[in-house]
Amino acid sequence: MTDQAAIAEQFDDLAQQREATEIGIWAFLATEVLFFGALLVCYAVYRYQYPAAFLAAAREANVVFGTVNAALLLTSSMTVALAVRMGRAGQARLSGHALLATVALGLGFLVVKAFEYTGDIQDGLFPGPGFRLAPPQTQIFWSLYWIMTGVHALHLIVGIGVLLTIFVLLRRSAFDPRHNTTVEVSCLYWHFVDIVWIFLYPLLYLPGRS
Amino acid sequence: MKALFRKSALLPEVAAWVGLLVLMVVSLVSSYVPLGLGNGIANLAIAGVQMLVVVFVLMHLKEGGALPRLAAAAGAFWLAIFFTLTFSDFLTR
Amino acid sequence: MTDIAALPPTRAGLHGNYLSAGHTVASWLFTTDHKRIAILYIASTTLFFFIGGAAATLIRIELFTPDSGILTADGYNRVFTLHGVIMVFFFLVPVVPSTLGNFLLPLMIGARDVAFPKINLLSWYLSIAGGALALYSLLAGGIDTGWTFYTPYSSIYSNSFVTATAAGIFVAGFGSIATGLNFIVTIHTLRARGMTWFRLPLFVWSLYATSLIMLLATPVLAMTMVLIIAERVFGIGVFDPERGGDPILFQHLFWFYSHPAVYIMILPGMGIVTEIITCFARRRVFGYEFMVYALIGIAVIGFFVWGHHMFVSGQSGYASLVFSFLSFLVAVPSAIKVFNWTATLYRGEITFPAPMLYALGFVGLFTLGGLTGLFLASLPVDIHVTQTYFVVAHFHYIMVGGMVSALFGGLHFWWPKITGKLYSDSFARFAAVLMFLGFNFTFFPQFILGYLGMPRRYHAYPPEFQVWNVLSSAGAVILAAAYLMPLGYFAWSFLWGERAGSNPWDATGLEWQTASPPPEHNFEAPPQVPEVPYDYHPGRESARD
Amino acid sequence: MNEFRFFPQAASSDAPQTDAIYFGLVIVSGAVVLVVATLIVVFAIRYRRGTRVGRGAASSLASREFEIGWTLATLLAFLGIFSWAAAQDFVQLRPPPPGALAIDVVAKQWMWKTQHPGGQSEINSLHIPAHQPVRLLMHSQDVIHSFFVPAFRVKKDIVPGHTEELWFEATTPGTYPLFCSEYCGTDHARMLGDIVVMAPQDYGRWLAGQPQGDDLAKAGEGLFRELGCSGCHGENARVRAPPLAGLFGRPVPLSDGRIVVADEAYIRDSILLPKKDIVAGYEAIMPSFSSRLDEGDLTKLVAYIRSLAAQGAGP
Repeated sequence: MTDQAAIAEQFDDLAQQREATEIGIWAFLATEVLFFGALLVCYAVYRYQYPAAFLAAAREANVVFGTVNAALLLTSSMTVALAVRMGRAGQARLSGHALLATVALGLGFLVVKAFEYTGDIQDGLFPGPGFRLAPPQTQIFWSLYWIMTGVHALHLIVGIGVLLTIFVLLRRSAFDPRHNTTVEVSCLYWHFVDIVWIFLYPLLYLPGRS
Repeated sequence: MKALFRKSALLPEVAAWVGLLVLMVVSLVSSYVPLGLGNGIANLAIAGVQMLVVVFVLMHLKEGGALPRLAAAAGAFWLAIFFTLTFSDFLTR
Repeated sequence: MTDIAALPPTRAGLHGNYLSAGHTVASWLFTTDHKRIAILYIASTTLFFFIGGAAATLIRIELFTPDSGILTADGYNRVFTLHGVIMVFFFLVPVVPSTLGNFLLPLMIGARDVAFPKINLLSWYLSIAGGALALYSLLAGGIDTGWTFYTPYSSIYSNSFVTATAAGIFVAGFGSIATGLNFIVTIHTLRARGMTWFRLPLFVWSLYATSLIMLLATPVLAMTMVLIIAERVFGIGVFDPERGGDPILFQHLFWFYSHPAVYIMILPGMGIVTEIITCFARRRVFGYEFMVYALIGIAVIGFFVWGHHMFVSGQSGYASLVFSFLSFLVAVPSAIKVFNWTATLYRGEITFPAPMLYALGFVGLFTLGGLTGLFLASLPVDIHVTQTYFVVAHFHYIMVGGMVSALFGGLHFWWPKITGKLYSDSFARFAAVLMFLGFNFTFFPQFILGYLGMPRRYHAYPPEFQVWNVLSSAGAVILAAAYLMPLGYFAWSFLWGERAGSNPWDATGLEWQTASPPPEHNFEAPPQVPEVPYDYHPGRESARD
Repeated sequence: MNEFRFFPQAASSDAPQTDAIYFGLVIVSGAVVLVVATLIVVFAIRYRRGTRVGRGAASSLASREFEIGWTLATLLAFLGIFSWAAAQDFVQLRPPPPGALAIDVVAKQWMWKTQHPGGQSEINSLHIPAHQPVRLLMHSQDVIHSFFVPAFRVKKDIVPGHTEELWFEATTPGTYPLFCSEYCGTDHARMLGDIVVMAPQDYGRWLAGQPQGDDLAKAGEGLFRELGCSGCHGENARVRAPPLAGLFGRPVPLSDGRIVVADEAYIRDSILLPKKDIVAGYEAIMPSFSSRLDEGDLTKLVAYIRSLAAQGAGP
């Protein structure tokens, strides 16, 4: 059996190993929910306390960049899901291409983000002495903006690294995508990063537009 | 190879993608319509639907076993505790 | 001493055990064997325990006199912060899951290893890296915020090394998350054939409950540390009152982790004690299922009560009422456990070697610690005693009287399994009794000090508090001596001790079915899972003698 | 040896109730500890190895009934204690009695400043009359401090950015220590004060003997003009801003639909963070004064606006 090599010694069979990895990643995602949850609680409390300041502050966020990025990430979620489906169907090459497309979309997101950050800083939207907006509570919004998008971007960078590694391994045929839960697990992580943005987008870019 | 490109095989992912983008546009457009508090509620409701689409269609949670669902539910439940009890303070000050 | 059977070692015990599997440094530092990782953790947590203990010694010496003594005000603030940070984040939280848990969990469920051995090693490195950062900040000049890091003091006003320490806690937190993740997956997927959920030893259940908290609470602490670092390094503060930030929100985030963290610290201790009491009472645990529900109940309800740390903080009075109510609820499962341990003794066939003494000491001290928790849960009393020595005494009764007693009990109970050697039971029993006495001597006076109104974190205090402080410091001397003793007889045992058989206590867990020390892959033959957990039969054994 | 105590002095109306609950808990806990310890000791002796006692299966004892029994008993006992303790807290949730003596407290690293309604101020001490409710309005200039008087069994954190209230009624004349009980930095342990409780007539005499500081409200009125507040809030102002006469203590409708009561905290917030609560029907044009005022000035301004409560009619 060629599968034998893919089974770590603590597991009896492939099914057990697969089950363990799946539970593992979902448990990890539950952890991540609480990790971002702390920021969401901060956001919710302050938005409840300072509704006007939050609307005024969010109006200054760059909605064009934010929307483009949302579209990029939503698309990448599709490509990464396709990578999983093709992998399961035994299409290693196609699966690899889908992964590459995902990585490209992720990099696109980061490029847009870099432009956006530069603009924000030039615009005086970094909290501190040179901050442009008037009521002090707008700084709270912008503090949360930088931390939330920053932590999200770090997650995305990790995701890009993971997918690239998997792509390289696939190219070397180090493993058969049909049996490799690593691909699926990494893709679940990518989806999670996308879900975070699904919530950051309406919280950071859309308030105060009407 | 051919089977892979049959419409039915790719449909769920592509359909989910189209749906997600449409929802995003709806959310964006709705935020320019003055609805007062309704804006935030609409935006978040749409985000919630988008999340469910990603979780159940793209992440294949509906095909997974009971444990992944339990883990996802645990994350949601504990986040709910966090919100509820924190707001039990801020809402009653 | 008849019960420590000095059986001749089997050949499997002599050859190819996990200790002899390699003698190079690399064979330790790059091991993925859960048993060796447990040994690495024992080394690192012991180091942290004695660093934290040294700080505690300085604190108690300083408090002999009402005036400033050997330490300056700033020096004292740094020392108690160091004590708290090291003991909570680098000793109490990781210690039992990562040492005894790591060693025993796979053995107890009949597995070859944990589910993700590499991640297991990674979590040790994370905890070491975090500890190194914390120790760096200590050497560089210390940190003076208290282990609670309350803003805006920690985020704006403190001139000490807050950032490095917070980063250390952040990193170590991920070590903790990795351990919890590993345990949950291992318990779900790697149980031996026949090891059903309701045949699991309660120590395994307690690790499961603990892991649940580690997974769901630690990330919030990690993010809270990120927020402090962001405020100090980049000035993007969300807790800055000048910008409308609310320091009370910080407390919500902090205690959302730190209250459940108390249960991370005590639940595994409860598990250990159950193993020990059943073994030496030779009885099945009373109410096994209720013990399981109580563990899970504590883990879940433990998340609902954090606001009782904030009754005087400016939190809404209505929220305080809710949190007070929930805090009384969480005491119910704890009480159930105490009653069950007591009932397990009934009609037993009890012997009293060192582990049993530690376990019984645990029950007593935990009961006292838990009951004083009721004082803190009831609003009017809490308003008076919070932030005083009453709180200090209460949590030391749980953390030190409870958890550390359980840890020592567990170390003594499984020492023959871990090392394959026996230790001197008389020395060990002496240390156990000394620890119990020294502990009460040290911390009971602090309850009285607290109700008298002595605030915590005072290096100098009004003279009317001196009598009780002197008593407490004197007790600490005894306690310190008792903590140092095991170092001596454990070292002696490891080097020259008599060989232990595979099952010196005649206990029922699967870990006793393999050699001592266990072979690299844990079991030579598949372990036999008994029909019921704790299949002891009092009376039958003595008939056999 | 120094003064030796088991138990703190009790000098406020809260103290007896707190002590009663405390003793109740001591008795309950003591009883539980006694029962558990006795059982453990008795079992340990009776069932030690080698004794000739019955060790048959205890399952005949119906362990399930036992478990449910003591679970319910504990639950009921705890709920009983909760209700008893919480009943007192409901009293504390009630607003202070209307006649309470309002005293301003400013905490900062590492001292206490207190100010009486007549403007007399003290440092690290506070004189109050016995048998009269005293209401403290507390602010912090830097970090969190906590106002703790063991003899009164009261404690309250003072969070920067918040107005914290605490009220109590002292009963026994004497001098009692005041501690800062929330860790606040280097000299936390030296942030002490004396609470001097005096018979009412002594307090009156003491107050009269103090150097008559500028009356708080009067000083506030001066500031009000100096800072240009009257330019907008004054009667003949060109700019349209909410009138302040008769404002204090009344409900104010806000632009986002909420209604708040104009108390000290609201007025402070309106001066420091004017964009936070916009009064319905007005433009958000007021600048923040947070950088131009210290705690002392704020206290004066608030006192002035409080003094306007009696003036003006209208809702």
